Amino acid sequence: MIDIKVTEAPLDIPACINWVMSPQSGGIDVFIGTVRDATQGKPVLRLEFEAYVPMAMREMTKLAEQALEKWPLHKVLLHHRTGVLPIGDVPVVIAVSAAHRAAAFDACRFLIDTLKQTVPIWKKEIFEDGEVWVAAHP
Amino acid sequence: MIDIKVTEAPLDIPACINWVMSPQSGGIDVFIGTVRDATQGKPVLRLEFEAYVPMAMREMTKLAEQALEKWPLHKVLLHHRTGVLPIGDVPVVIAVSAAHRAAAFDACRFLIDTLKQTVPIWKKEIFEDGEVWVAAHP
Amino acid sequence: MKVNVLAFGIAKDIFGKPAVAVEVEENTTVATLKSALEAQFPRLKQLSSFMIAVNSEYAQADNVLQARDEIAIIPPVSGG
Amino acid sequence: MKVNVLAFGIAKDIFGKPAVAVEVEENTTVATLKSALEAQFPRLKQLSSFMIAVNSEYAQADNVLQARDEIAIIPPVSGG
Repeated sequence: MIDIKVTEAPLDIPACINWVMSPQSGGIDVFIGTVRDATQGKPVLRLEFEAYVPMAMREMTKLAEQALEKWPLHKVLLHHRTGVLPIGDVPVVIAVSAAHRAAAFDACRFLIDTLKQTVPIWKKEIFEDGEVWVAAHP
Repeated sequence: MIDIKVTEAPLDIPACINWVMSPQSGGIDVFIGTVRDATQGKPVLRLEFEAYVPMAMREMTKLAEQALEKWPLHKVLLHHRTGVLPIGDVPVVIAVSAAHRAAAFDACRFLIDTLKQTVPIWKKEIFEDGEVWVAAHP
Repeated sequence: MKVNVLAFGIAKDIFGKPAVAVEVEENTTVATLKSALEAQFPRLKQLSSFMIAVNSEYAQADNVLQARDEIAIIPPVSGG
Repeated sequence: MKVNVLAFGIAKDIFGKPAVAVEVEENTTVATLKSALEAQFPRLKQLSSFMIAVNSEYAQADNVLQARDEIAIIPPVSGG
């Protein structure tokens, strides 16, 4: 089972965890991305996330399907937030349940690593003295 | 920073996650152990966890310290529950925050793998027709 | 034919708006559209890379565009 | 001297109680205590293994026991 969301609303971490729990599962791995107060030593004021929503939903669904093919998982959840996020806020939650923990860990890591490479969502770092779209330039 | 708990009370997952969050962190990995309804295909009714509490606290603290030495982490939390747990309940929560996700994933996995090998906590599986202390016999 | 190209992230900043209309030949490929966009917006050449999505899927260089396709320019992604 | 050995998990079931008092020589080692326990409770030999903890730390076979130590038998752990 797959649950995908791209939303401007705050992500509900306890609800995400409840959703992936199941009586067949022995282990759940949850990755929570948080807005860090600095990047490469430079203070960050806030982040802004923009998504091409229908395509992001599609790419996230593909990733979840790939994970379900590669590992014996029960449930896979990927939620990503858009809009302006202050330091400490949560842009992404990925949660995976499985009978055994190795599959949950491996799948969760695959999902966040691949999400960052393929899902059409863009992050702008806002500094005291300007702003930068992350990864845009070489 | 380290937070260790061995308790008969239900584990509070949102409180665990809040505790590890910090403005310096970019990634949090959380492992949640849950009581599975079967082991090797045989239905399980419930689990019972017993701990040698002072030693378990000490061993869990050592593990957290080892993780903090091995990886650049911000906060490490290990909570383990004791007593009778029904299917779906949560015996263990491990949460780790770090600036970058690789350290959080690696440390979280090290912590649960090593906890299962060294921390003096014992699990009894209760079946329809009997009960077994896990791993006691070859 | 005219195709409408949606833009996100830095591409929206480069276009100065969330979409541009581009005049292309019938049966234009994705590769030709990319060149046309680079000619019209030279700052696109400074990006690490950019992709074209057609109907919410990453498109290959030799994909042929249809007038009714939803086309988007996808600069390097950075979610998560 | 008499040492009190705390038991947990299957060791508590084998002892039939949460602790047993064992009479040992002065300066007894952990290895000797393990043998004494196995002699008194032969079912311990069927375990995958068991360790002795002294004052809440895993003890080595040649550690010497003191009368005031807190001693525990640690059957194979299975937390998490």
